[in-house]
Amino acid sequence: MPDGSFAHPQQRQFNPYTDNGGTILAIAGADFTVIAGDTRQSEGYSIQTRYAPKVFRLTDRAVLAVNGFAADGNMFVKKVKQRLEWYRHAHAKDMPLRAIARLIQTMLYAQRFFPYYVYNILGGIEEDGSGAVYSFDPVGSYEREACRAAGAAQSLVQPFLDNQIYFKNQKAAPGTSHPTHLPLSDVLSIVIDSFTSATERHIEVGDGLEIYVVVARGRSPQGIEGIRGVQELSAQPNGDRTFILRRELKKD
Amino acid sequence: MATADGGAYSYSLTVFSPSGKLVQIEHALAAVSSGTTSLGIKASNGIVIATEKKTSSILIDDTMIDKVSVICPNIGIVYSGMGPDFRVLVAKARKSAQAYWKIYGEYPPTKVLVQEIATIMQQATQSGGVRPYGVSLLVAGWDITRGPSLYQVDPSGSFWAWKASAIGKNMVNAKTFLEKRYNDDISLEDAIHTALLTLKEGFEGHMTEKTIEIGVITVPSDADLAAGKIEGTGRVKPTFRKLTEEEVRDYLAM
Amino acid sequence: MFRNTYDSDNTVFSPQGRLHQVEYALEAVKQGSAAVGLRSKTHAILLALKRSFGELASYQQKMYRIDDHVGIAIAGLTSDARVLSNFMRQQAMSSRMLFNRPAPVNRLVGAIADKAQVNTQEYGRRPYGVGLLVIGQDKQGPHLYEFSPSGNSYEYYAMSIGARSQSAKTYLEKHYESFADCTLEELIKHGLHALRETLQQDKELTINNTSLGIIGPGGAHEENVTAEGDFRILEGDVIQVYLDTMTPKETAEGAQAPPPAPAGAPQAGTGDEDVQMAE
Amino acid sequence: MSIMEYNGGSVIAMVGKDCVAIASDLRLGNQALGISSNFQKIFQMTDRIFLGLPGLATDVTTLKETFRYRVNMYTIKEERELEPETFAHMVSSALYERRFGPYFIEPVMCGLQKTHTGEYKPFIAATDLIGCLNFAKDFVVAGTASTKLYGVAEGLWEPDLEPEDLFETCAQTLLNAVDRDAYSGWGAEVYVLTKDKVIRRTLKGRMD
Amino acid sequence: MATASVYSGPGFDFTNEVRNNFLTERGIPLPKATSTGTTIVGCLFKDGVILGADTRATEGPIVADKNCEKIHYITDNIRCCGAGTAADTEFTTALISSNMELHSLSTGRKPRVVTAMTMLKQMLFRYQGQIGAALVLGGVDVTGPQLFTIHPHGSTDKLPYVTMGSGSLAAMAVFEAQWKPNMERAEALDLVCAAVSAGIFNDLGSGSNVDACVITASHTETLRNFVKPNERVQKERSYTFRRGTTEWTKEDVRALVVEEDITHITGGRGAEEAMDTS
Amino acid sequence: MDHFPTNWGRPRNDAFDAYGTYPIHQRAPVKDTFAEGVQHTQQPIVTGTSVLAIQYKDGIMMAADNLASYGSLARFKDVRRLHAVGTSTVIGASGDMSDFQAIQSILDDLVTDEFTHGDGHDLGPAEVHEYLSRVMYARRSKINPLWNSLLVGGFRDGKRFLGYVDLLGTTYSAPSIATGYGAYIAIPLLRAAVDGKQDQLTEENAKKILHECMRVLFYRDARSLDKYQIATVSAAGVTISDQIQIETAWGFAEGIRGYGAQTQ
Repeated sequence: MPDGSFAHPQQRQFNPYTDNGGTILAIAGADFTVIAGDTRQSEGYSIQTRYAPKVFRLTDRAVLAVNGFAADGNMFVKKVKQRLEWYRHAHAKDMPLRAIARLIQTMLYAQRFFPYYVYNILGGIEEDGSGAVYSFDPVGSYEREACRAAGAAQSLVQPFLDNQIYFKNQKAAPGTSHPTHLPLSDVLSIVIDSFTSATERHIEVGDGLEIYVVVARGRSPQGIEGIRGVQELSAQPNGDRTFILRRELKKD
Repeated sequence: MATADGGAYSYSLTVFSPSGKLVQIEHALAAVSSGTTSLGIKASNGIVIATEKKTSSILIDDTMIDKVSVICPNIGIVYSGMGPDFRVLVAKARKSAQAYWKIYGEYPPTKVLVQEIATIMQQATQSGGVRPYGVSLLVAGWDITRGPSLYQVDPSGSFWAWKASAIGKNMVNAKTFLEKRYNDDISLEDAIHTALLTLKEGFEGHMTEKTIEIGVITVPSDADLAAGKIEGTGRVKPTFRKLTEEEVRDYLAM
Repeated sequence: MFRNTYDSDNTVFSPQGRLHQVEYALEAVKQGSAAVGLRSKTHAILLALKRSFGELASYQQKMYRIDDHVGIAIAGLTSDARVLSNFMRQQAMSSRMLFNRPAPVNRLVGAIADKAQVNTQEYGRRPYGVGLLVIGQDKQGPHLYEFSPSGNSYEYYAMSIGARSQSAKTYLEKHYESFADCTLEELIKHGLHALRETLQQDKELTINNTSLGIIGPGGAHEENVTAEGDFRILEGDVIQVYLDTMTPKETAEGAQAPPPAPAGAPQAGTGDEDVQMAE
Repeated sequence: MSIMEYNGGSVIAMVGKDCVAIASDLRLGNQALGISSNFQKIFQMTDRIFLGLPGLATDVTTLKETFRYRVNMYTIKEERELEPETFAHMVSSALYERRFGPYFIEPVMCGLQKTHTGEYKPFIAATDLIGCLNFAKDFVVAGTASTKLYGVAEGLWEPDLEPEDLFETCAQTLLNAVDRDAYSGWGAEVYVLTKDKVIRRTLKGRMD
Repeated sequence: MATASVYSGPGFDFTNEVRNNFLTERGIPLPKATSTGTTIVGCLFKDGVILGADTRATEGPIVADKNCEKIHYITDNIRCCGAGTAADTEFTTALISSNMELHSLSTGRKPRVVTAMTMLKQMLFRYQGQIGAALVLGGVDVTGPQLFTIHPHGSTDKLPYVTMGSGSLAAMAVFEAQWKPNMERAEALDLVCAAVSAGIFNDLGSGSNVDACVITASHTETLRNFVKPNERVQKERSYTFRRGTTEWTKEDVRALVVEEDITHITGGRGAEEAMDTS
Repeated sequence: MDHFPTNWGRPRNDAFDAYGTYPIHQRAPVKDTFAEGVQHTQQPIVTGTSVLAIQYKDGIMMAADNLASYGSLARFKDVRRLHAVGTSTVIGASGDMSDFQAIQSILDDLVTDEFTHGDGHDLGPAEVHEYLSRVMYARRSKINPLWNSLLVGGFRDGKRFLGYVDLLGTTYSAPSIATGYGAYIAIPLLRAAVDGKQDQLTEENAKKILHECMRVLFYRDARSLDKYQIATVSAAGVTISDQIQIETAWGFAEGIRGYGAQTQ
């Protein structure tokens, strides 16, 4: 190698990774998707900052949550955004959600032997107007799901979601059946309670909560505008609408 | 403390006499009987144990002498007989109480502690190379299961629960006196007075706060019980305490 | 076509001190349909005339988005334009990647101008056959630049390139002093008037042959414009409202005869006619 | 691999209104391989004390026997019923005695504690494998699914649940937690202890 | 041993050592015990000493106990805060508390802080740091207020303000910035709270509430959950299930002995006692 | 707790021997496939300790002491760890000082380049921070890190900026940031004094807060010095102060005898 990188084997003990804690989750509704993450960034036992967003808006109908090693996460989001920009240059439209999902897989797997130490959850609205969640492992394996938690408190939150979103282990009342999709207000309650619960029991979760809600074009935002602290991000009220809802979490 | 291992020079001092008696134990009881009188009375709301504290010389600093001893916050003990043997037993009893506390997070009930002491005393009647303890004990304690209870433990290792009992030199008279005076509804205050009166019978010399020791068990009130452990200590309020010299003096004056 | 000894390679000056290859490249620009750019204190706009090669063909693309804050209109070889616009996009994204800042517009133009200059000097290359009008905004406000294959780039209050651009330029030169304080709508109206100058006598501006590129805050007829006033291209129905504001041709300045070649400019090309191979 | 994952298993105990519940899965595994779907981890120590022993199966058996013996000895010697809190201390000190060679068990206890007025007060406790007691007011968990149990229980538990409601909450917490744990599952059982009865139910859950 | 049937011998039992060492050699690490990341502090003031602690116990990154007690009772006039392996702090302080009680019963004197300190350091030194207890020991005795830290290896420190645990640096910063000699009680208590709070909010290993304990020559005041800055907010909704949600296959109901039977046993107790004593 | 730059970037020692079954010297060394063949570890040589920075009403303020240590040796006592980049940005570095000098040189070149454009576009603090993040992340991705934790602060166009970047490329922003030991010792004080009040804090207050923290750090950080500098960036530009001397008091130690039972 001309740069001599093999000539000077070096710094084997340098670990290029760290874990910055935090937790993310996403839940798909019939015509909306909720993507949320806490805002604490920590290393070891220290809180680096109480506000470092982990959830990013990619397009009008796609939101990406990243969790794990923050530097990789930020870099990854930046690169995804640039790939989406090129797509926009080439096609004069935003990349559809399932294409973004495949793009993310490709980008992650490209780094198979020096992976981005990042757990991704992509949420948004599909071309058919349905809510969708895609979850990824650090090297790109992915699947579409109705809900997913990832990050430090994944093991705390995921079984709770199984129970409350998928109605796992619950027998429906006689003569009824469980709904396949929950209304937005229920989903938001479950998301908030998931995070307050995770904050109680996981030391790396806390400080703040950012919840993105993407509502499909032409569908009712189900009263989310009325919720305290909601802010609309979308510029086009007649297109897909994105809202952000912020909440405080415990800071200990 | 191991039993005889069959070695040629290892044998028990406490051996059966041809008539089936363990003479050493009887001798030990004799030693108790020559000791100063101690007594205990169980009242409706507590227990009193008391003893006379006699010194052989006025030159002795009597503040050093403790005949009524705290074993743990809910148990106190008094003896008649040999002081040094008592000290050894107190140390062992205290250790036993602490060992119990370390396992169960609470102090032993009176009966359990009495059993422990009795076991120790019994072992001295059956082990090689030791003599029996030359003391009888009156153990007063309170626990949630049985409430206040008063036990007597003898050198043989046998023990009984009493409503009132006396041991030591003046034991027979004192017991007779107590039998006359005792009734089931006696209050702790009355029991203390009765105890002092009993001791007065056959007391040699003057009864003062220097020559009397008194310990009392006070049955905790419902409020105390409801309060449970004292905040931050992990411990309940003590139920046994020794009366101070001032308190003894006040009782004597009454 | 006229040829001489000094025109086969751009590394050779002609005895008159001219680079014929470069001059030919400038001619290529003139074969493209016209594009007009104008700038006010708040906005920079581009207008371009789209050609169609027949009933069945679609209209060509005349404008490209480079970044949120930069857009271009082209005249000349579309393929060359694509190379340059991709290069500008790369530069713009590299600036965002490295500094998280929008690339300064002048530097983007400077970068392609430098690329173009290389092609006027090095052996084995040919100059780009396309001219660009670049609009953009940064913290200093809106900008309008012209890029030409010669490697020149200048900032303008208003400018036009492409076929018959001289007519538009004449219009612009006449009115440019008023542009600074124009509203977006007024600016567009001037732009449309200027662009109309480049049309052949029998043609009119329609929603099909006109492209409009805007940078700056949303105007009265616009919806869904970002707060930053990002670059957007308007085509089709949405520009009807602007076309409607135009003063009908008869009452306007009146069609001008093709103006004489301005001093210092390369010799006017031969082609009023569109040269199809160019696009 | 942690030795706790060798045989797998999880236990949770919850407080309700004048009642307590304790639940466990029924799996015995050899690492990823399931061996038995009827391996009890909850044992009744007295009428009003239940002990859950998630951890290494050999130690489950050993400790079950040890504590049965010690509870019996206590009852005989002290001639009184062992109270849950006292039992918790007994477990704690027994484990700490092996501080430098621990049993691989994280016990979970629940019971009804007799108050001085003769009423019964719900009691739960858990220790780590060297006997550090944790007296919680809401719920305690242990075993390979402990993090999952913490998460679900923290979400589902509410104060003052009636016995039947406590059964539902406790069962749901356990089932959903062990479904996300490779080393726990294969059936589950729940005990609900009230002042006059013990209800034991075997749950219908996933068997994979 | 007199108590062989119920008690076991004093000290630790190493009988599982061989088995566990075998497992360790096979690459199976020992599981983690509950530890207290912890912020514990102590400081002297005009009339005595104040100890403070947070109330979070952790198992790795999981909060095992949200409101545990880290200020341990040694004697009425001595308390000890513990950080490190939770079981070790719990049992070490209990052992020393027990020994202190024996000691004061046999000496008949009020216990001294240095006695507890010496017992603790000797014990920890004996175990060469393997008992993972980091302690802050404070109290008031005849020699006045005393404050020590004891490290897991048995070394001790004597300072007017001390901190221990993962939040010790955060807490110490507060002390270094604000402590001054001869503070009034209220001022000192505020400072201790601020120090512990610095740990609670800046160190992930510490959290929940502030416990404090004010010890003066005449009185010891325990201020359990003195400040509760981290109470959980109301949940967004209720999660009770419809009865019958969980499917089950088998049910056994065992009625417990009715009250009369229990009183029968207690009733019989007197008779038994009589038998014992007769 | 990683108080020492040497430990930065190494894994958090999660698998600590909870039971302390073995004394440290008997514990098995970490098994690393490459451990035998490659013994060379990059590590910082001459290091600087904490850098502190806070936002205040008119901009940002940053402080760092003047010490560069060689292991435990206080080697250089007049080293400047705050460096102005352009006219509206200042960076402060802890960690390896030679790496920091390399970074200074990179940034100075960058500023020169910007300046020579002469088009009125220059780099503000946010841009410098982003650029540094790219540099640091790129170097970590080559497993050849620049062994520093850097703070970037500045004031431009009416906006404050304060950011952090380290040898892993990890970045974040906050109203108060500290590197090294300061992250443990100074941050609790800074957060209490600054966070949420950054819009009210005057320059004088900000200076006082930093001074107090530098004193506490000098008390508690064994690799620190009682001489430091403060950089202030506001609308007025970048000012880096002269050396400031910290006054200390050790009077409390007078009454202490020994470390245990000693009384005399």
